[in-house]
Amino acid sequence: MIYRESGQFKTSYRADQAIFPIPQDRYALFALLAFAFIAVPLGANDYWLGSILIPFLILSLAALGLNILTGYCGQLSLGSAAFMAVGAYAAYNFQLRLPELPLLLDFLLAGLVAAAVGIVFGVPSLRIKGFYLAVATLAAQFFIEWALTKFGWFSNHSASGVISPQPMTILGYTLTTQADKYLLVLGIVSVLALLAKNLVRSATGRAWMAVRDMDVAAEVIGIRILHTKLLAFAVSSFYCGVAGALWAFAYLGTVDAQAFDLNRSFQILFMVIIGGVGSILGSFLGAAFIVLLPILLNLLGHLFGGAVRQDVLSNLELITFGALIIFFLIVEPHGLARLWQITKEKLRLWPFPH
Amino acid sequence: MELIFFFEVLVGGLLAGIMYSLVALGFVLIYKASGVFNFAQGAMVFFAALAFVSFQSWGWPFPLALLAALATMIVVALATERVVLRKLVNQPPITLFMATIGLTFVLEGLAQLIFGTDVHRLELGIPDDPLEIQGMLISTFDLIAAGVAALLVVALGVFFQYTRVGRALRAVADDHQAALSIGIPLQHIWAIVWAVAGFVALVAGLLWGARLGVQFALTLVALKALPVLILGGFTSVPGAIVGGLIIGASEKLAEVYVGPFVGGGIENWFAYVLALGFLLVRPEGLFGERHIDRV
Amino acid sequence: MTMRKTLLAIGLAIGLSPAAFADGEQFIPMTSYRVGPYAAGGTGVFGGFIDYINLINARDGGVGGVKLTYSECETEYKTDRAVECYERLKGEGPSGASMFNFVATGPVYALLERSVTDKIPLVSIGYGRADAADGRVFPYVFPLMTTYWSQNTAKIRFIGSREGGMDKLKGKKIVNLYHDSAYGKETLPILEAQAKKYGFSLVSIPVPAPGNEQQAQWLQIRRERPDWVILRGWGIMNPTAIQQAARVGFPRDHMVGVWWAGAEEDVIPAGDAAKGYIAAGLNPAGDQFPAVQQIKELLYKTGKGNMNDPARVGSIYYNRGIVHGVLNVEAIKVAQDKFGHRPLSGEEVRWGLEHLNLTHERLKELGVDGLLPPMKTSCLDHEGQAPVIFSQWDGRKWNVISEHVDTDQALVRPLVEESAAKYAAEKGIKPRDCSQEM
Amino acid sequence: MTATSRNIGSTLLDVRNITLRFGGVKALTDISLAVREHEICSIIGPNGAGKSSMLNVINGVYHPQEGQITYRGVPRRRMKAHEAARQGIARTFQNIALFKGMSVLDNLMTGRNLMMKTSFIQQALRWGAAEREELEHREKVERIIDFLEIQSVRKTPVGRLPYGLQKRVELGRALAAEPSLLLLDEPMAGMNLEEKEDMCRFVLDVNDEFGTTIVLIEHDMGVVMDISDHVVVLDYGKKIGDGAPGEVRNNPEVIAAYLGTSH
Repeated sequence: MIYRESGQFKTSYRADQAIFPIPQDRYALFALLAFAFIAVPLGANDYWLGSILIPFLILSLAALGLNILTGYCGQLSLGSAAFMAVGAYAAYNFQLRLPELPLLLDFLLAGLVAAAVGIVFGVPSLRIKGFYLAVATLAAQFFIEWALTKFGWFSNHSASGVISPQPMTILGYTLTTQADKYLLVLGIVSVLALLAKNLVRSATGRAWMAVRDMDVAAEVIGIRILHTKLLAFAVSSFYCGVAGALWAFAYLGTVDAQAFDLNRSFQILFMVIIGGVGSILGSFLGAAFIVLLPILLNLLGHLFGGAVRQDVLSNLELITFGALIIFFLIVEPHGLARLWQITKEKLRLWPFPH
Repeated sequence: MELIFFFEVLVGGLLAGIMYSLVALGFVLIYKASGVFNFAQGAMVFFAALAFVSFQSWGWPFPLALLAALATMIVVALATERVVLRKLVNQPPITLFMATIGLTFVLEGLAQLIFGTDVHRLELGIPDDPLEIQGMLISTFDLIAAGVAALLVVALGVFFQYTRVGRALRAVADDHQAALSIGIPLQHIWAIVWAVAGFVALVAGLLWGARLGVQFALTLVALKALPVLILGGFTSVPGAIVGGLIIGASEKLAEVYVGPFVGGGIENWFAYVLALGFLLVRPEGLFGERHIDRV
Repeated sequence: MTMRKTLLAIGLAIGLSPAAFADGEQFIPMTSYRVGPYAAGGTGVFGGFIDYINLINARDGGVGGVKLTYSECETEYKTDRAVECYERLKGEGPSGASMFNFVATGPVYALLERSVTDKIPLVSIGYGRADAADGRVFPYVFPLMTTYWSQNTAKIRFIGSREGGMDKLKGKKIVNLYHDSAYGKETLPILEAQAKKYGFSLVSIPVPAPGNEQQAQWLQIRRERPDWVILRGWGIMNPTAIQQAARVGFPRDHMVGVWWAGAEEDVIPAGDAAKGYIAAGLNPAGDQFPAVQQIKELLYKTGKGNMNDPARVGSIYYNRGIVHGVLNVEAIKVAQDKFGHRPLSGEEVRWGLEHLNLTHERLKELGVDGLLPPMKTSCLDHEGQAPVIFSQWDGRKWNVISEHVDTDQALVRPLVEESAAKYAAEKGIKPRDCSQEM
Repeated sequence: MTATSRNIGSTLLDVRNITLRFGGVKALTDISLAVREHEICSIIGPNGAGKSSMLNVINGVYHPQEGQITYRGVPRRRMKAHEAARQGIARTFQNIALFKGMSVLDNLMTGRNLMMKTSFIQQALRWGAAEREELEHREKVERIIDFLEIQSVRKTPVGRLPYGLQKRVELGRALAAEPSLLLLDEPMAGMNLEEKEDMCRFVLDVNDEFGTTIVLIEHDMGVVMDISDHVVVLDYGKKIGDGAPGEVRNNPEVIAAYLGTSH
């Protein structure tokens, strides 16, 4: 089918405001969802599900969270991993101390706890901007990491500081296989992505972008800056918190505070920048890029196995990873999502570009 | 006795703070001239120190190794300007920031690829015997390091104040447009300032390397410099120094006097929280200029 | 199922398919880390490990006629990368992965449950979960030789012997300077129990990660005037601690480090300040052991050695790699004796790990007597109760300064069992009955 | 055109003895002025006279050290800009302050944000009320789009529009808020004659059709004299003239101020 919107006229604002106004996009999304929900769990092996797709989806969710804060609301943060940690430990403690709560409610509450912590660390954003704010969010990163390690209560006094949640049970059904866990993660991520998409194209999202683009003008047309920024911190931290809970429950099964260190925060920020600042799709593209690239490089490296020393290979992988990031920033500073958009625009005109 | 202990901690903290300032200086230089928050500064410190000790381990005499390390850092600076920065002119600051994180990976990988993963001892010939003054133990090494840092600041001051290039740099820092209009090629300026930052990284690398040994963890000293930066302001050389002193002294005092009540190990985040609290009162930092939104 | 084919095709396209292994080979995955902050340790341990595997192939033609193969996967010391490597490598080789050696604690925790499902043992020599020594609850985890808990008791015994007897510890003061992380805090309960038992006073002082600033901590130590300092350090924290000790004039020969603080890499950066510093270890340094000599002869002379820097052969980390090699290979051999000389599954190798019996005679045969101490594992005990040795740095090399010091299992074992039982209860695991096992 | 056709009412905004300082610099000194409902009031004066500062004081961006502002008969103390917006004061800026990353439509929709009542949770779910509200406001915004004749660029990111159109969109954003007092900071600056005529027409239509009170800053004397009911002249932060266009034109102090500058 040719990707074309000519001949499609929208007769109502409702149709024009639909989430994907172009039918082809809609069909493509349905097809993708059908593929992801039905074909993948049937066809993919544990390796793909358990060590590629699940972490990819969870990190997409975290990137989505950071994208709300940084991409839509313009507040640079280097503390996303800390909010993931809050979510992971909160979910663990809800499950441990209130076992009667259903699992999904644990996740929801974990997200809310992360959101509350996010609001606290978001307060300085009213006065502090740009890189000053970015460095200030490191306070959250280091403080939360410290507190979770320091106070044994958070990890139920485990000697090693590692928390390991109970198996996940939903309505009496225990999720054991990788496919089960994948479906849970995919379900949660799909719903939250849809909500995020709705949010950013509503009044809330417009307020965030207004604050990002020109905060003085935003205030002059009646937007309360602090309220708007704090809401962005809260929603962003909620997403990161749920992602952290999934990381502990659905991906690794155990986790300690060091799993959410500064490097994780940087990793998530990379996803946002490489994927596309201010783009829901970009969060997923960026996560795919950052999760898959090192593995791909490692596999490519194996083609040279034997010919080149392993430590040389490992270092070359790291260098290539860094160089590719720079390369993409130079080629398309607006990220993979913009590349995708440009491709689509070209496709619309194809095969008659003029 | 208690008072002496207090002063011991205080002086130790001040001297440690100077070491933070040394790393912060590299950030300030680059930020001032090009508006880039160069996260790769830590990797540059590591790279410079590793290059130096590796040259030494190849049997090169001290001055030659030093010059070669400096030359290496200048090559790194020029290559960065040519391959990365020039291609990213006029991009938003966050893009440049991310590019410098990419650069961090490249530098870390290159360093271990070229010079290997071994850890090294770096001997500068500075004595490390404790000095006892009025019952206080003070590290000779830290005193000398502080002296070197002071010299470096003076040298940079002279460079900025009295050389043609230095004046050009200051012009760029004040106003890119204006600097361009009086005919200073921005690319040269960037290359020079990155080279100067490379030099500062080398000095920091040597002193920190002598303190900790030359190993990968040297890249982490950058994290100690960040709270100094927000406290002192990203664009102020004196801010970096005074910020370093304040952060160094207060984090050590906090660790000793507040730490025991909350289980200790608070140094890391305390510096950030302190800087954050300070910013809430004075968002432009210690020496930054107050910014008035014009609409 | 076309889907499966598609994925397989994608897998093939990016080189994911299992490499072609001839039948009759035993596959050992190498989840190494050769970049980043821990690269110095990673290159050493995995270098020694791989050299030993290659030695077995070159000298003996493999184990029982079965050639050993391996494949490396870079983990960067990150848990998620390690999990990916695990999933990628677990099915390789004609009989799957024999066992995993991550040389990192995070992956051991993360893969506890998967390894049971997949029936692949996790070997953690000197790191990982201490309570996994209870093989009834953790059938697939092997914290061989000494766990952190066991090693810590040997440290106190060593200090006691230096003081002239355990009764002399009464009234002494010991500072535990620890890395402020889960790893660092792990031995606190054990130390407190011993402080009570022997009557010494214990002051625990945390160092925030990464540990490159310790002025405040050492000024506190100077004020405390302890008799001994235990350094539970990690990475850059170790040389920094040793140098700071020198600055405040604390005698280095009264500092005892954990084995993560007892390699050349931990003392060289500190220079002369490290002279006299003592560290616990699983193995001594040195290349005088016959197996290491053979590696030099058979591998390095022909350019097949794995170490980039041959001078590091015989270093602490390198020899730890040999220890990994010896225990892995020996487990395969023991299992072959039971199941036959063919490539074995992880489940079969697990039996071998549970029936290790390394006596002095056996170690001599292997050419590694003295490189690792005698030890014996069982269904109940997955640790093997190896004693600990203590080495002192003389400014150029590590010298062994103690006999083998036994660990205090009377103290540790009940704690292990208590913790394991708690885990079993949490996870609903029914512990095996070891009397039913053979 | 004269003001007689319109129904000029009582005082809407009363500014009394305002003084504004930045550090030691006085931007405004003891200024008083009154704006009546439905009128078009122009503030003129040389560069740096304090005109923009005056607007910033009126809508709460700057807080004067002295003086009193009464709006709709209610005296106000220190007020935030978003509170001013809530009371029906909207404005445009001298240097266009549009949200550059957003489309024209979204910019205008943002102008209506403060009238949107659904919570962010409803918006995330986009159920019932939230969607209805979005559609209602969309219709209102479309009317403004029609009014300003910018239908063709509806979905274009504003950053890509030419200058003149951007000014128009900014007016649209202010109108979207359905203000009772509209502050325009040099709406015609930098425009060619044709664009100026269009903009004049829009300003007069707004005043006429919606009855919006307008305070504007403008340099073009022709335009000012043509459309204003009332002109205030500032110089060096002081008021030097106030009255109907004809009076002001003949005020000797005003003439001196204007001749004394390079204008």
